[in-house]
Amino acid sequence: MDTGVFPPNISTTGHVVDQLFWLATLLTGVAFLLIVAALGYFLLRYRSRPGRRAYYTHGDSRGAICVTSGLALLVFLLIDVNLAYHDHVAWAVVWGAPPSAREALQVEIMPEQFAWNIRYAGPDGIFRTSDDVTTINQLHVPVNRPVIVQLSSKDVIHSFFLPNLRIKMDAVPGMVTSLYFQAKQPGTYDIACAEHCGFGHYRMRGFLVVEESAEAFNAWLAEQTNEGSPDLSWGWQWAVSAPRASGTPGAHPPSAGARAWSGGST
Amino acid sequence: MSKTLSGQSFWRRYVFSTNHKVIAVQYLFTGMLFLALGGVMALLIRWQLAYPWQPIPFIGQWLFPGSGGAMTPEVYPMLFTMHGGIMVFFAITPILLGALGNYTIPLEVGARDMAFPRLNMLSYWFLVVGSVLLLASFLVPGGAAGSGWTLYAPLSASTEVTPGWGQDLFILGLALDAVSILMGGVNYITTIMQLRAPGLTLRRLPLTLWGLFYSAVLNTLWLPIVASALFMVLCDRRLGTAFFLAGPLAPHAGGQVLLYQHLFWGFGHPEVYILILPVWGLVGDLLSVFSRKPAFGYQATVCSMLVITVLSGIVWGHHMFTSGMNPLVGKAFMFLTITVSVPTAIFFLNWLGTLWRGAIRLTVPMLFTLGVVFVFAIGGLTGLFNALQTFDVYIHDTYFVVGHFHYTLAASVLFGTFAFIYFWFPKIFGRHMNARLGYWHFGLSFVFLNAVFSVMMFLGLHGHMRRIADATAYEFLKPVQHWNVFLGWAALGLGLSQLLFFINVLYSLFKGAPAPANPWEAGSLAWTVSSPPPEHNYATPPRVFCGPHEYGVPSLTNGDWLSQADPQAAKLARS
Amino acid sequence: MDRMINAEVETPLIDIPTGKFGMWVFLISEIMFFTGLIGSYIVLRLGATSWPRPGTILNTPLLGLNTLILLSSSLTMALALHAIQQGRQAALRRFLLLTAGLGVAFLGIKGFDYAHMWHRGFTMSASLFGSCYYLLTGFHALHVLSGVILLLSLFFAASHGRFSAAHYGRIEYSGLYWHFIDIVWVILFAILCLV
Amino acid sequence: MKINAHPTARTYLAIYGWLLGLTILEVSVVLAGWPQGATVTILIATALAKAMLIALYFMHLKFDRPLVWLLPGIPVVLGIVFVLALFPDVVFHLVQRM
Repeated sequence: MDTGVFPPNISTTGHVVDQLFWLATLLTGVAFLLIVAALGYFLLRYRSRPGRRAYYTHGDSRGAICVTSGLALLVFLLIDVNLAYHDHVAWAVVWGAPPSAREALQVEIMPEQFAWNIRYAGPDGIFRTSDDVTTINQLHVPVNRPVIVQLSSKDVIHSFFLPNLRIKMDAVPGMVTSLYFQAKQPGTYDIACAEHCGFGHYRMRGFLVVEESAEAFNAWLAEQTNEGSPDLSWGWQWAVSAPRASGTPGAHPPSAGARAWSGGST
Repeated sequence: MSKTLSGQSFWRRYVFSTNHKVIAVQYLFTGMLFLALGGVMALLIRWQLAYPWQPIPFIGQWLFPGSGGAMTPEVYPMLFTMHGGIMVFFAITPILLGALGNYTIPLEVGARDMAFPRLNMLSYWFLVVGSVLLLASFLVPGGAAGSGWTLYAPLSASTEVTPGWGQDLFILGLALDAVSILMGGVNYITTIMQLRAPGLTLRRLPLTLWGLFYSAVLNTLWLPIVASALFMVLCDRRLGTAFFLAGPLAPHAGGQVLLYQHLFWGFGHPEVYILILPVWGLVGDLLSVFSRKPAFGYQATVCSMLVITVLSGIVWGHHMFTSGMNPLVGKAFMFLTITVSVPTAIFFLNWLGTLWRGAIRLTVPMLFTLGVVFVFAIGGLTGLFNALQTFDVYIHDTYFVVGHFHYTLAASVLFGTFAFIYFWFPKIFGRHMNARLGYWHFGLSFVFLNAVFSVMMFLGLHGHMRRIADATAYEFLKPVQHWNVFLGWAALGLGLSQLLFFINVLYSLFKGAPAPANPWEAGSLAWTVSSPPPEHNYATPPRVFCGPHEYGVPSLTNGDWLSQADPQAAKLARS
Repeated sequence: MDRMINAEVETPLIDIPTGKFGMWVFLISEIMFFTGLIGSYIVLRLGATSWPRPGTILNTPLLGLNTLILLSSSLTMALALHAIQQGRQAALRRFLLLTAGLGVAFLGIKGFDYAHMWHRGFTMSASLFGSCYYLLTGFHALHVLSGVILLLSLFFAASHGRFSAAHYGRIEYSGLYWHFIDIVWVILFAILCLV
Repeated sequence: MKINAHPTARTYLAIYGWLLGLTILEVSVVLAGWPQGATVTILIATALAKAMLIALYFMHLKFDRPLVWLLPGIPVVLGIVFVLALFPDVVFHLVQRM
């Protein structure tokens, strides 16, 4: 249901995040209303009137302790364990089932101060070959096809944020992080930088264009001239191996501690 | 001011004084000055977000002559960095830890002064030097620090991306402030643990002092961790090292960017509990005083504070769910963070228990205390949203997080600060604050505050990123830009309503009605001496016979409360 | 000195003099400060792919000698306290001066070691090992310097007869600080300079 | 203030002797060039032993009330836990992977 609270969701797993929000709102909302109701009632009922004396209790009687710890346990079970379980389930849906390298579109994104350098493997499907396609701020993906994005950064920490897909991942220099998504609705959406990266942080806007079909995507890919410098070799091979059965992370760690930015344009 | 100080020179008595009461007042006024400064910065930030790049009325020409009175992209990051740094370290910490701690601890404990008076004086002057460095960073070429008050690593640690000396001065200012807080921490822990008056066992300690004690413990443990991180950032900037630099920016290999975030947030999360613990203690005490009823579940509250003090040190990972930290580690941090809601629930139950069947007096400090209970209910519960790993991936670094921590910091801690000032002002200055102004101040602040921060959370749900200077460039934010305008005016309302408070303080300093020794009929030791108290508080160390919250004692005929120093309390009181 | 502020107090949970309690709380923050530094060094080192063997760069025998000097200064500090507890003023002054002297010797050797290695190219910005080495030993040296100044102030106070067999609190608490610096060097020496 | 038992000068000298011995052992093990694994364990063991000796005897922890151990104990334990918590990210590079 689109309640206008969130931007329109075009991700196949985005609804899970929204539902988690509404569950949390329900649980914390009930707790909040109970607190406010008790607060309001006590303020009205027990106002200081002449001749009225408060009930003398230190709240450490056996009954008081039972009530307090009982309610606290209730809060723990009803809210904490409940939310933790549903978050665990939601995590497995959103992050736990990465697509296989064969069917997914692989994209490398290397943000630098105030622009997104985006790199496709090109028709041969292998990175750092002459047919790679690099664009700036233009991420085109075919609809209904999983996309794996690998992130690193040339200078400071940026954060690759796709609000309509309910997903975000920091691009950290010297480290390769990754995320994946699948768009289910064509259209043009925003890419934003969510981590403060300098005075131009507010204008690091990119465009996520979900093409109607694979052919439209391939057509767009073919006509792309290499806007970014093709020799912008980002010096790291595709680090994500085929997903493990259990989906636990732990692909082999990236190559040598510090990237050898062979040929990187610094 | 304390008229009874013995015949020392003006400088020894008011400026370089080792008397904890004078130091507390110095902290109070310094903190209030920076509170105002941080508030003005907040208004500038809101103006920029409401009307991007348009000239600022009134002070625009003076602030930004170069750009015709409008803000420039370079200045905006400086504003939110200084707003965060000033509010956390130079406004709230001096008032809550400096003024509340310095003034109440010796008085409530029954001591003549702090354990180490000279160290106490030194701690104030380290704060002043630190704040001078901080303000100097505005005047340095290249401007003030611009990497956020969290100073994330490559941006803050490399002079290629953050040139100029503003960043270094900001870090040095924070380091000096850290030394000042540590000196205060040593004093608070030693005074509370070692100098309690005879009879004042730990079970009879006022809750405010428990809050200050745990806050000082957390400060002593975790502040040095961020101090080491700050020094490493300084080395990265000026000595060519690369502890936190990686990728093309790094002069040599081996630096770890995530290490800085771990070190910072290892301190960062305990820091927010450092600020809220004194407020919890104060709320516990004031609810009891104004409900004329003993605090409900005193020991449960103290144990919950201990549990939270321990838990606060092992949950920092929830700040780093999207930072590339390992998701399995993230899950562990998520569950630890969620369990913090259990001791917090116990707090709320004990607060409500204190109000239950009490005889509630709605004085101004009581209103602010109830305000804390209300806004901390929202602040605390929205914390659960940020703890959920999957949902935090969406709302991390958006205005939802900003709304959450402003509800807990800029609302709960701010109302706690006002409750402290309205409650203790008669004791400190010997004059009452004007109640009418106080009621107006509470009413307006409460309305505007909830308007500002709840709308912030709504913006965050819509994906509005934090720390951006101009949101109109984004398509998905166009439908919510009008909320930014609303926020701007609500923030202006909040800012103007604080004028009532500053006027009230200045007016009451000189023209407030003279206050008796115990204006609120409170039970703790501090209220047994005159207001303002004599220079060395107690001629002979007082003896304590009962807990601080002996109100509504049934067997009493005249009056309904027993002071801690009242000998007959030994028989009548129960705690 | 300890309880002059309050003649009578409730017996504290940890019943030690106020000054000693205050010094221990200060040492807590120092322990956490060096945890931040040494912890970062450990984690950076184990996370790095290659790390030079310290033996090849550092002058191990010289550092060993420096460790002996600092250990000796701990002994003389303990003997200084022992002397004043028995009321021997002259012995106190002698041992305090000896401890301060050994501290200065330690700093002298450290300075010579720094200059020598800096000249040989092992600077703070050369490699991560260099950065960590100078950061950790540099902050430790600052603490030794502050300890020496503290000892000299004690020496002047002692020569003015401030201390006696019943009144030696500041000596004991300064001793705690000095021994703490020694422990930090013992740990640094093992995990930074040798392993 | 109860005057607690003080160690005699002879104990201090004995402890000093131990400290010297352990230091010489450390340096000789390193100079002799033993394998990395062995040297690391020996060095860490001797370093901890020396630290405990200094803390127990020179800092009077052995002669004070047991509760005083709480003061240095808390930060040491907390520090170890904090450093270990840094391992997954900074040492093992178990970084955010699908």
